[in-house]
Amino acid sequence: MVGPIYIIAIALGLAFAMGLFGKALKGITGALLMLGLAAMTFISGQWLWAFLTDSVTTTQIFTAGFKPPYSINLQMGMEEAILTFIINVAGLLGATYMYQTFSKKGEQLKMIFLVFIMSMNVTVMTRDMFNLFVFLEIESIALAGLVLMSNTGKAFQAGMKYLIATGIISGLLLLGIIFAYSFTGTLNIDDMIGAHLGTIKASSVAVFLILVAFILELKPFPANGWGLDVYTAAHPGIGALVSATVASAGVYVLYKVMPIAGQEWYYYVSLIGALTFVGSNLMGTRQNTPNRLLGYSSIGQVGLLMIILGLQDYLGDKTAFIAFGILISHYAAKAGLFWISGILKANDIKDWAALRKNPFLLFLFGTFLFALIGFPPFPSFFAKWELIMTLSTQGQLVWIAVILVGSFIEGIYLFRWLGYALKLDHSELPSLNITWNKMIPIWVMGMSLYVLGVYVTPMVEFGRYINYIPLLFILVMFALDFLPVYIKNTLSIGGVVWYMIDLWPRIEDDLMRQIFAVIFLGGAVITLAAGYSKKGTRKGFYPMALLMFAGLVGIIEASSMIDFFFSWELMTAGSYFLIIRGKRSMPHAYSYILFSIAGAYAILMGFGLAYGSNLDAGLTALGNISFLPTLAYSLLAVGFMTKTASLGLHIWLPGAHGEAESDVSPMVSAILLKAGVFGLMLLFLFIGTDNPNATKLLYVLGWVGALTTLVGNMSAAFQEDAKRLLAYSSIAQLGYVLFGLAIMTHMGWMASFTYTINHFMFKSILFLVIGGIVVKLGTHNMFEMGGMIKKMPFSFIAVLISIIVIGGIPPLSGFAGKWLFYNAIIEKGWYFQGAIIFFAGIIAFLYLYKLIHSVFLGQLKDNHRNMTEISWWILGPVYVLIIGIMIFSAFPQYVLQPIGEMLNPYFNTEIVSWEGTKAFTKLGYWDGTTIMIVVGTAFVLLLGWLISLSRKAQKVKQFNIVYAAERPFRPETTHVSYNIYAGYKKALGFLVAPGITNFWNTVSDMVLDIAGWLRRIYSGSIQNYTLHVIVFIVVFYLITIGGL
Amino acid sequence: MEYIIISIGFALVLLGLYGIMYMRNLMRIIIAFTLFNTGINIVMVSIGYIRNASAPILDAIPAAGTTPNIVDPVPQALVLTAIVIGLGVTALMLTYVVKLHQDKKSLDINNFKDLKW
Amino acid sequence: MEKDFDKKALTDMYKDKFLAPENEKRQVAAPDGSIIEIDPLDDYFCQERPKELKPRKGAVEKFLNWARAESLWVLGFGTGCGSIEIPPLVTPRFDMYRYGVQMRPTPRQSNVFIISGYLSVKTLKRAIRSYEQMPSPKYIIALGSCTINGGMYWDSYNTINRLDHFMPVDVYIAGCMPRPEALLAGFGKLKELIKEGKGEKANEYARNFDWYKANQKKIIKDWNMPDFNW
Amino acid sequence: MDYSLTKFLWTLLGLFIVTNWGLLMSSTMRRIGARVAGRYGIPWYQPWIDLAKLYSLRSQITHGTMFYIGPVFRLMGGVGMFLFMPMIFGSALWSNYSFSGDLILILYFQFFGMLGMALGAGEGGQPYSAIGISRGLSQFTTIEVPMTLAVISLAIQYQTFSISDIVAAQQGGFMNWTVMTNPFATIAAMLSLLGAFGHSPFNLVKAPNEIPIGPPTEYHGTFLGVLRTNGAILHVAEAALFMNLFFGGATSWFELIIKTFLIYFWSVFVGTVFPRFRIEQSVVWFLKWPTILGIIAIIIYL
Amino acid sequence: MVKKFLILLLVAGMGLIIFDLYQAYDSKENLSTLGEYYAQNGAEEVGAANLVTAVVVTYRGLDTLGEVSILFLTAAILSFALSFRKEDEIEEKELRPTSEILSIASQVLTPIIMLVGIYIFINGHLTPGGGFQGGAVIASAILLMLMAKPKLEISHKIIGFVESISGLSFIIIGALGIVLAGGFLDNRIMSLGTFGTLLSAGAIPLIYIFVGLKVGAELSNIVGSMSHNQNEK
Repeated sequence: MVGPIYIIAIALGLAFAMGLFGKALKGITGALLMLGLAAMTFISGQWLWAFLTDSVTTTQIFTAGFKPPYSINLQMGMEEAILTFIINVAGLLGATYMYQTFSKKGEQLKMIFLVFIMSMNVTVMTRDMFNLFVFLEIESIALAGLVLMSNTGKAFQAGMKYLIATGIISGLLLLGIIFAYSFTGTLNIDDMIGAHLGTIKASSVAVFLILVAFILELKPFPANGWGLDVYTAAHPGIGALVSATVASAGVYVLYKVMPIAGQEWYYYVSLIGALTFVGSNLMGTRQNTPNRLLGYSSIGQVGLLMIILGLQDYLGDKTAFIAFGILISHYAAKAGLFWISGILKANDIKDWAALRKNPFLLFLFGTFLFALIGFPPFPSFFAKWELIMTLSTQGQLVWIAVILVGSFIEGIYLFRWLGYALKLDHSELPSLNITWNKMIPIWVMGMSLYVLGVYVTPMVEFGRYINYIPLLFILVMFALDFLPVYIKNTLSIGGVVWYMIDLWPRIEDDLMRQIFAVIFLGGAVITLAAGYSKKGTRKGFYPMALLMFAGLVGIIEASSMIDFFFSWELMTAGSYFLIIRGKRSMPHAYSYILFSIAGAYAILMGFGLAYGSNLDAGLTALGNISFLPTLAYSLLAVGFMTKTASLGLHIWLPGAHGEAESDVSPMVSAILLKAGVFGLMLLFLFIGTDNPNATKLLYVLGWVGALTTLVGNMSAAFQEDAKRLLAYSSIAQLGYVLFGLAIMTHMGWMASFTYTINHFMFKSILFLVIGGIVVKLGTHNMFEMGGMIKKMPFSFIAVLISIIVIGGIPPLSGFAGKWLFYNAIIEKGWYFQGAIIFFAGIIAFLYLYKLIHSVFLGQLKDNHRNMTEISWWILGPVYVLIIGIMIFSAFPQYVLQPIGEMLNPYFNTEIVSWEGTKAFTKLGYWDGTTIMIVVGTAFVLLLGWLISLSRKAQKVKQFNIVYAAERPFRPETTHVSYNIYAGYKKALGFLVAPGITNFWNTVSDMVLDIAGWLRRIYSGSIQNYTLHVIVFIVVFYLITIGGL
Repeated sequence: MEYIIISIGFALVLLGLYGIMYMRNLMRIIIAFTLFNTGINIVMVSIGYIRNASAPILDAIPAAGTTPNIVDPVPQALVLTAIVIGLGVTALMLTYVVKLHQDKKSLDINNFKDLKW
Repeated sequence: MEKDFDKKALTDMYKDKFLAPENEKRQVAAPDGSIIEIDPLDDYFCQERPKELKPRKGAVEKFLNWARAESLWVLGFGTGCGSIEIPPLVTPRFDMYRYGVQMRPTPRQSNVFIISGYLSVKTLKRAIRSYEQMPSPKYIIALGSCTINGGMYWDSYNTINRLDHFMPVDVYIAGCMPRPEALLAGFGKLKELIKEGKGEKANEYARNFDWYKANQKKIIKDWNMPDFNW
Repeated sequence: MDYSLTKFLWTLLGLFIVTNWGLLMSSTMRRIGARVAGRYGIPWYQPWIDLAKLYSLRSQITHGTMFYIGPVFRLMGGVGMFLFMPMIFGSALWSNYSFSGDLILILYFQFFGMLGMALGAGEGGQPYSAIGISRGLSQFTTIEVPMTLAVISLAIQYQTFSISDIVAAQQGGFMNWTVMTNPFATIAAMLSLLGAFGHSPFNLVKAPNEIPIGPPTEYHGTFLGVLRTNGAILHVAEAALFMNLFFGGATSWFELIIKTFLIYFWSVFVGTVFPRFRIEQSVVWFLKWPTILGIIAIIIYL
Repeated sequence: MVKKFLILLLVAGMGLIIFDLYQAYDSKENLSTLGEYYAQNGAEEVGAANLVTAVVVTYRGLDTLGEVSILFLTAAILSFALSFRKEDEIEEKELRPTSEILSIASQVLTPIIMLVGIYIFINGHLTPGGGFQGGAVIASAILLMLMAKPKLEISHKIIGFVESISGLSFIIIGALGIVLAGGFLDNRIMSLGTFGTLLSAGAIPLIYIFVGLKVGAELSNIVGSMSHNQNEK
């Protein structure tokens, strides 16, 4: 094997040689550079491969033929191999990316670049303190030179700040090193570690100086203005390297020297890391310059890594996996993002909308962002998972909270950015001119994220159970994205059906999972079938829809927490992309994803507590949480409730569902929300009926459910937007479900199941039909519709049946839910919640009537005179569902009886007994079939009677109405719809004052204000940045050694 | 003696830091920076100092087991490197100052606040 | 009853001039971009002519006529000064409910239309519309001398002189103004007529529809409604 | 489950009785109201005449299918309520089809008719109808609050939702009636009843001259006849429901007639005395005193 | 004012840290472990009389390579940074002619200074001094020339050539250490010779020659770039 020392020899030799070739052989230097970097990559890659195949062990490389500590030695171990490899790969790719720039600006740059990459290799490998210092200096001088590449005033300023700051830092480092030397008599890091400097009072200052210098090299908040400026002003190709490689090397160096200080100091490293992670991300929220934003994010990620390094005592042997998972995701994503930024040359993240002109770049951009946040299947996901799980086994809840809060704040700006890129107008932006050498590095980074993600999956406990087959199918769909809709639709439906057939035997014994499988996959088939009504290619829709469904199915299949969470995140990502497809969905998709992430983190923390209690990642661990069980259950419940959009966490839903595309709305409303329900059901089943830790939680959740229905329904009644009305209705319906589950009795659960099934069916129908109508009519506003019953009778019937179900009017199946609820609340004794629930149920009539009246009844508008029925591709699935409703209504026992039997083992409360078609409880009885027969017969008889009485009625037109002896002027002025419940609003409107929306708005404003206020410390002045560094040092000193 | 020297070194470090933080002219900041560096170098050298010992240049190979009475050569070697590094950094800073001056025709640091927040 | 001018020339003269703006044809754009031509009169209104509805035969019709007579629902529409005479009918002093006479707020549910006094041309249009919207069989009670010959407004520029040129009247109650007692007497007369099977003026209106319409259109210059208001 | 023809015929007979009693009751009430005003009022047989006239009108219009079916829904609501309610306690024949559902079914079956009316009136395209319906629905939401509380209180008290069982529990003297054993629930429910019957002060829904008669503005002839028929049935059925729940039910038709009359009279009595509420006032009113009483009715069982 | 106070406060804070350092400092009587090893075995192992040179070139040869790289980097950056600018900024500046004394003295002194520089780096393993010092002296000669003749254009070609060749040689000698001796930059690829003579200490004199040349060239390059840049103002 080629020794790592040749990395130095090759790099420096080539760099020196370049001057020799000089101008005579100008063309060759570019090739030399690439060759050299390739050789360096090869050397480190070779070592990495050897380590991965376990064919070598950690090797020491001695220089000058003497043993350390007398001479400098390098070390090549697994960790060094990985780091040098990624550094060199980044160097190679970066050089490829900047090939034109380099050849334009002369060979000096190439030399500098080679030395730059080499120096990082040495900082990683060296085991000598002073040598480390020297190569750090080389690194920072080379970097200062590379910053000059931009040749702008800003770059000069940034470089100057960087130089001064690093100058001070390295001066202090030097002081530290020399004093450490004076105490230990050695410069070798391993020997210094052995000397336990940190614990000795006298030498602790030296340790302090060394530590603080290496920490400062990582640009901790707030002493990092100089670093940010470099990110902002440097050429993006350089920015990529700074973020990807310098940070990686810096973190590793810190990792290397931390043992010198000893474990007493680790805590402070974590503290600074936390401050940096949260602070940097917080200020990123106010940032609009892409490179600077990336800078904030980079610093934040490094902060996270510092936390991890500081917590390595808790993390134990998992430290490496976690740190590398996060580091590599950060590395690939940041490099890719900076490179994309270089292609776009935009000064505002809003201009990143130009990415849509190149779908591949957009895809990669999304990949990088999701990798940064820690979505599956990227390595950062698994790393974060392990991090949280391990921390919770140690009871480090505060750290978990800090990490999750920081990650969430990072999501705030990353997703705002993604939203801009996906949705903002890009017609006026210049088109992209991309050369292959710029594209290849980005592709390599993007793809490596996926490959690494899959590669590390089995390293996590239970990770091997994660099912990648659906993801493969999605990848295929991505590849086939150019095909027309009908082919892709058929393929998708085929895929879903095939998976259903594949899945069924696995869940044969589990009715609950079967029900949800039918809802998720049956719903998928139905909503996808409606997609046949669309024309064109519908780029990007199918992979994302399938991603969501894959996530949903994954949730059902999951047997372990990681499997569950993996699928949960996939579903979130897929649904986010689906939601944001709507024309005006950007802000709503944004709030959706933020709530989802927050919820996911709550779930993660909950899982962490469960894992911590049992050291078992199986889902069954949820049943036995001994460590802070109430907190765990609350977190999990809140997490799931973000998906069910319960009161307080619901504000994302109306916009997200209301603005989504016509067939996406049912997917996200009728189907996606059930994921939350499924989660809650799982959770509550594990909690069990008599769990003393959850009594209060369940009680609160009951109230939340009840109030959710009330607020949801009342808000729906005051909506003018048809789809938002339905969205609020969803909130309310899910409130019923939550309430029923919180009751934790047999009957409450039966009711919840009934509601779940019903809501799936009728909300699919409503969103499909109303969505189709909205598209056809070209407006969301109900007051602009009207009279559609004559033009779309089949839609009308579908909606009519749906609203009868929602209203719970006998004989249709909605009544079953109401009846079960009455029984359940009397049995449970939650009378007032029950009263609110039923009050809300009656309010439902307000919006139901508003919906059906405003759209279908009333006055037909002029511009809708030529309307025809909505597409049969939509009505077909809708009528399938209507048949479903009818069957469920007429023969509820076939569905409810098995559910009851399934629930029996879980609850020892009063059950619903069946006698043929008749259901009995202790309190009452109900016979769906008989009611259906009686009502049907009576209805037919009465209708016959009326027809016999009035056969000759004259059909008249819309203005043939009595109008106080006048005639209507225009349909618009005659259609009563806008603010139809004005009186009601006057009386009870205060209940739906947008208090919760205002609350969240205030919260977000506050966060942004704090960020805006905080970031003023970065005043741009060189001296201020110096001050920050000194302040940081002094304060850190006062806290640690000064004992403040 | 060595205490005085190391104190001077430390004083220079502090003076340098003060200058870096206080001065508004870039050239002066660089001068302060060199002061800072020099101070550190002095400290480094004095760390290796041993009273009554000679320079680490030997006349003959010392006999096995005996230690010649010399000052510690390691800090001296290190300081050599440190000086060169300081030189490089200073040269680079000066280059930057040249570029900055070309850009804004000024050396006042308050004129270089284009990047902030 | 014939006025001394050429009625055709007059109607032609005003035909275009008084087509109300809202009745002009117009174009609107559908959501899909196509243009829709709107002809308000044809699109918004049913253009069917009224039909003559034959009564049933024999005892059934007799019973039904009795029922109709005993259940007279009056449209609450006061057209002239005589409308002040109607409210007293519901007071204890006159108490028309005793006779099965009730007030209804909407023409759809009314059978009896009391033209209570003079009809200005403007009100005539509304009266015609309301009358036509009432379900048949329906009856008109003309109250006061103005409805007979114009009364004190006989030479007014904008009141009509003879109501039965425009609407078929079942019962006239003369006087200026007749007292509520007279109105009650009028109801009594109407009941008699209905019971005798003579309350078929709605059919008469349908039969002579063209004649009535010609008369109405001659007077009403801004005719902005279909020929028959369903 | 008794689906026999006999049962069907008996039920039909019951329906006939109830209809006629409803008509008679309405004319009686109007006569009472007239007497309060110092008039004679309509003849007692006036409703029948009106119905005969309405069913025999010659011309008729329709605005569309839903306009046509709406009244059928409405009538179905009334008839259904009758069908699912045991009218006479202890009688298998007069218990109608109440074996297919309990109190909850009846409570929710009210909406069936309401929905039909709303839809039919909506298709008329008449703005007054829509306004009337919006008022009706608004008011109805809060009317149901004390009613729901009362029903819950009853369910706690009797531990059953079956109407027959509730009636059975009240047998043996008027001291066993709910009105004596659970007065708060009864009062709450009786206040809610005022709204359900839609007499003054809660009749803004049908404000005759502001929005000509509200929802049924466009209805006439046969349709109106159907609606009026339904009104008769519904009033009796609702009164019978209250009778069953709070006033010991009825063991004979006679008892039923007396009790339903008195219950209905209660609403007429209040209506004659009090002026009309605006809609936002009535909405709030139901959430005040009746609701508080309802809450008390539950609290005493906690 | 507040800022000034803050700065003083911070300097005081730093003073606290440094005071701590000062307190930790103790006058030494004995060599440190490392120093002791070098003092005892350095001469024998490396063969250099000047122990500092032994440490710099051999024991810590990698550092020296780094130093050379730093100078190399600095030179490259300077010539890179100072070479590009907008076209309109380039204008010849009228310079005052240098004084007679300076120009004549420089002609006399330059060769001598060069010679001294070469002496210093050739004898680096025996006497105080070495490659860096010698290189710096050589560069000072160039500086003197530049001061005497501001318009003087230094041939980048030659300097670059010298620089590259010496740098490459340094690397090659270092790499030879791996093949022929104990490791990278091992000086024992050549015989250690007689202690105290010019041709002793293995490859150290060779290395120092290259280092000296390289440093001289680099520093000259730096000085030249700066002067060139100044001329164009």
